[in-house]
Amino acid sequence: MALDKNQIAQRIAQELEHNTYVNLGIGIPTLVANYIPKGIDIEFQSENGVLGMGPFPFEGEEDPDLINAGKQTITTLDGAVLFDSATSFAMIRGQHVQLTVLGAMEVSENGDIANWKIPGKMVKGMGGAMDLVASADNIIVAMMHTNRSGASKILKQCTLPITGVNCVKKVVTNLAVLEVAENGFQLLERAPGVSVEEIKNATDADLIIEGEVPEMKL
Amino acid sequence: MALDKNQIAQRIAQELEHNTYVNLGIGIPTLVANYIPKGIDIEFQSENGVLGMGPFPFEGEEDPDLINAGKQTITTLDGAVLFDSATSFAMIRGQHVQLTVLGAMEVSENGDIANWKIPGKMVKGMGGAMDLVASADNIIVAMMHTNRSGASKILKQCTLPITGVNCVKKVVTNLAVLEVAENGFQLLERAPGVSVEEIKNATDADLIIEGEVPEMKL
Amino acid sequence: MINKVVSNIEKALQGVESNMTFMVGGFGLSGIPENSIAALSKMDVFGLTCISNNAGVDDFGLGLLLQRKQIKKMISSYVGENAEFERQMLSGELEVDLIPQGSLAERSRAAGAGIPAFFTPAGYGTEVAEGKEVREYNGKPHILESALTADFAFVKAWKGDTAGNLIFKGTARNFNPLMAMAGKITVAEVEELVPAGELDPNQIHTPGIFVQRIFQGEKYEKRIEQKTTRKRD
Amino acid sequence: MINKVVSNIEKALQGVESNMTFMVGGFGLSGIPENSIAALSKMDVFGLTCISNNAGVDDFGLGLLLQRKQIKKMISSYVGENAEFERQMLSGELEVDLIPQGSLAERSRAAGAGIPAFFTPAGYGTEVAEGKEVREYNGKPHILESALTADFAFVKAWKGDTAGNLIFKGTARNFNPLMAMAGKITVAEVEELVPAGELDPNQIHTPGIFVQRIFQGEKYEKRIEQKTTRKRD
Repeated sequence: MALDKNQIAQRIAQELEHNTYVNLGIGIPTLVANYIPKGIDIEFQSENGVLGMGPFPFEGEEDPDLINAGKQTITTLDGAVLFDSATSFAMIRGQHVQLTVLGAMEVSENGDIANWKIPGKMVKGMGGAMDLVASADNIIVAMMHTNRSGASKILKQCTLPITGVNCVKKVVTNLAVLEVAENGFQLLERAPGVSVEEIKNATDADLIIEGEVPEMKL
Repeated sequence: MALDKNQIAQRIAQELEHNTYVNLGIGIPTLVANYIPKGIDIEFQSENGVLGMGPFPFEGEEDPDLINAGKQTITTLDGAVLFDSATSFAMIRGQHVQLTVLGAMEVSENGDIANWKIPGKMVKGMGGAMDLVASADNIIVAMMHTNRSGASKILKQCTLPITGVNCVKKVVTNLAVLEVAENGFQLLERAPGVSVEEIKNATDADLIIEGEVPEMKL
Repeated sequence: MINKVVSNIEKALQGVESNMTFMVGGFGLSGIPENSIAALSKMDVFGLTCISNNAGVDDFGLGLLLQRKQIKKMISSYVGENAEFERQMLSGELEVDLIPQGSLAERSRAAGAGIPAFFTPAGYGTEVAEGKEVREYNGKPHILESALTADFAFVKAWKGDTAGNLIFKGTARNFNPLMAMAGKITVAEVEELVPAGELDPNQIHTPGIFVQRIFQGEKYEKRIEQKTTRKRD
Repeated sequence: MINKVVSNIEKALQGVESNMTFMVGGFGLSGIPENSIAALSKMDVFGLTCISNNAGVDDFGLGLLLQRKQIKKMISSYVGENAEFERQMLSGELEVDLIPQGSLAERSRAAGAGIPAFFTPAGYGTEVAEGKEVREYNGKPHILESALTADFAFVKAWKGDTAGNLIFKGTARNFNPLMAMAGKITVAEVEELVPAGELDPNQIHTPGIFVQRIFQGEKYEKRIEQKTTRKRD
C-alpha cells in the first residue's frame, strides 16, 4: 500500500545521520522531526534564524517572537541559538547544514527540482529553497509520486521553472525511494505491497532497476 | 613656530563634525581625542572591534580583553558596542564611519598615501589602513611635514608603495594645513609664525596659494 | 554619545516621499516594524518599492500598504500569504521581483558593508540567474549578485538605547539587523527604549552606528500567522 | 543536541599535520587561543601556513611557532611586533602575504558563508591589487577578493557550552567568530565551559554549528602589549 505523509517522513528519518544539522522544509519534511531514530543526535535549523528547534509549544505558551520558516510557533531545546538571516544562510550556503529535506512539484532525472512557481497561476516565491538546494551536500525530496491530477512528478525533465539544477540526491514518495544516479533515477525501494510495475506506471522518467527491489522497512 | 604633535592633533580636532563617527589611527591621530570641541558629539571607532571608546583606564584597571587597534588598553563610554572584525570593517567599508585620521610617510598631490611599507627595510603591514583609506568620505592625514632626514613628505608623487589612491582630503602637519584640491595641494593655513616661504621650502610638491594664507588658530 | 532618539513617529518618518525605496524588516509577521508600517499606510506616499522578505497579510504588515496601492514594486523571497498581493501581481498592477531568501539577506548586508557584489551558488540555472554573470568556483557554478540599498530601512527591535544600539528577541531578529545596515536612513522602533549604558556592550546585535533614528513603539500586536501547539501529556 | 566537547587538548588537535593551513584568532595578543598555540608549539608539525591578523610577539602567541620555525608562510595584516618574524621574513626563510585587515576578516567570513568571492574597494591601486580583477561600482574601483579557508581554525572565547556555542568578551572577539566559520575543523577553547542550555540563545556570538571541537582552556596569561593608563585626578 502506498505510504501516507507520516510514513514518507518516517522513511526519510532513516536517512538521518548522527551528529548532523538538518533543515526541514514546509509540509511532509516538517514531520520528519517526529521520527528521529534512537541514538541519533540531530539539530534542526530553520532558515528564519534558529538552530536547535524543539517541538511545538503547549497551548497558551506560543511566543510570536519564536517561529519557524513555515511561520509556525515553535520551542527551542537546550543548546539552541538564534541569529539573523545572513548568519542563517551562511550556515546553509557554507554547507554547515548537511542535509536539506524539502517538498517539490517536480524532480528530473538529472536532479533538477521545481517547487516555487507555476507560471500564470501560482507565484509564492522560492523563499530559502534556492539557497538550500544550491548548497547542502545532501538534498532529499519528500513528496507524493504524482500530482492531484495523477501526473508523475518524477520526470525526465522539469516542465516548471526550476529551483535548482543537479542537486537532488534522493526522492522519497508514497510509492518509492529513488536515487538520482548518474544515468537517471535508480529505484532503491518499493512502498510495502507496491509492485515495481505500479511504480513504473506512475513514473514519467525511466527507472534504473537492478535485481530485486526490496520493500521499505518502516 | 612649528606645531608639536599635540598641536597638530588640536588643529585636526577643529575638523570634527557634530554627531559623527571617527576612526583615529596610531600616533598623532590618537591624540585628537583629547581636543574634542565643546558641543560636538563624536564616537570613536577602533577597527579591532569597539565603538564608543573612552579614555585610557586608571592604573590597575586595565583589561587585557579591552584594547584599541594600537593594542593599548582602553575603556568604553556609555552607549559603547563591541563587535567582530567583519562587522567593524562593514562600518568602515560601508562608510558609516565618516572620518578617518591617520599618519603617513608620504602624501602626493592627487591624494595618494603611503604608510605601510619601506621595501627591504620595514614591513609592518597595512593593518586596517587600506580599508580605511579606500572607504571613508573624509580622510585627514596627521604627520610631520618632513621626515627625520629633513625630506618633504608632501610630494608630487609617492615614492613608497602606496596604501590608497586619490583618498586624502586634507593634511595637517607641524607647518601647515593643506587641502588636496583638484590641481594639487592648496595651502590653507600656516602654523603660527611660520612663513609661506618656509612651507614652500619644506615642500616637494607645488603649492596652490590664493591670496593671504592665514595662521592657524589653536 | 550620539543621540538617535526622535520624539515621535512623525519625526521618525521625516523625509519619506513617494517613489522611494524602503526596506522593511521581519519574517512573515514576526519582527515587523508595526508602528512605522501603520504610519506609512496613513501617509500619502505612493509608487514605493518595498524590499521585504514577505508582503504581510491582507490586513496587517505590508498588506496595509498594498490595500492602498502605495506599493509599485515588491522585492521579496516569499509572498504566499496575501490574496490582495496575488490579485495585484497577476493583474500586472504590482511589479514583483522574487529573489532567494539567502541572497536577499546577503545583498542587504553587502550594501551595509560596502561590498557592491559577490558570488553565490543560489539561483544558478534558474530564472533568478538570467542576465547575471556566472563563474565557477570549487567546481560549482556561482552567480554574481549585487548589493541592495534603500532610501529608508524600517526595523523593529526588542530593546534599544538612546545611542541607537539594538537587541532583538527570538526569531524576530531575522532581516532586521541586515536591513538596518543597508538603509541610507534607518529608522528603528523598539519595544523598550533605555538610556545608553544600560545595555551590555558585548550583547548588542545592531551597533547604533547603523541606526539614524530610534523611538519606542506602542501597542504591539505581534500577530501569529500559524499558531501550532501540542497537547500536554 | 550535538556534543562538541573533547576531553583534552590532544583530542582537540587530533589530525593536525605538517604543511596544513591554520587560522588563528586574536588581535595582537588579545583573544588568542593560548592553549592551542602552546600545544602546537610542542608538536612536530612544520611547514605550516598560518592565517592570523598578527604574528604574536617573540615569546608569546604565534611567536612560539616562529621560534621553532614551524611556520612556512604567514598571511596577516600587521606583523610589526616581532623581531624574529622580521628576521625570518627579510632573510627569506618566511613567506609573508600581507593583506588588508578588513579583507582578511571578510574573506574569512566569506569562506564560512559559502561566498567564494566578492568585490571590495580596499587595496585598489596598491600592491595588494596586483593580478586581481578590477571593476567599478558607484564610480569607484573595486577589486575581487576570494574566500580564505583553512584545515583548522583555532579560536578562543570567553564562555562556551557543550553544543559548541560561543560568547566572546570585549575586543577579544575580533577575528575569532569569522575564523570559526571558515575552518574545516574549528577548535574552540574557552575560559568557562557550561552545559548546553545555560547560555541565553539570544546572546550567542558564534553558533555551535561552526565549531567542531570545544574544550576548557587553562592558565590564561592574557598578556597586555601596550599597557596605557591615565592618572587619577
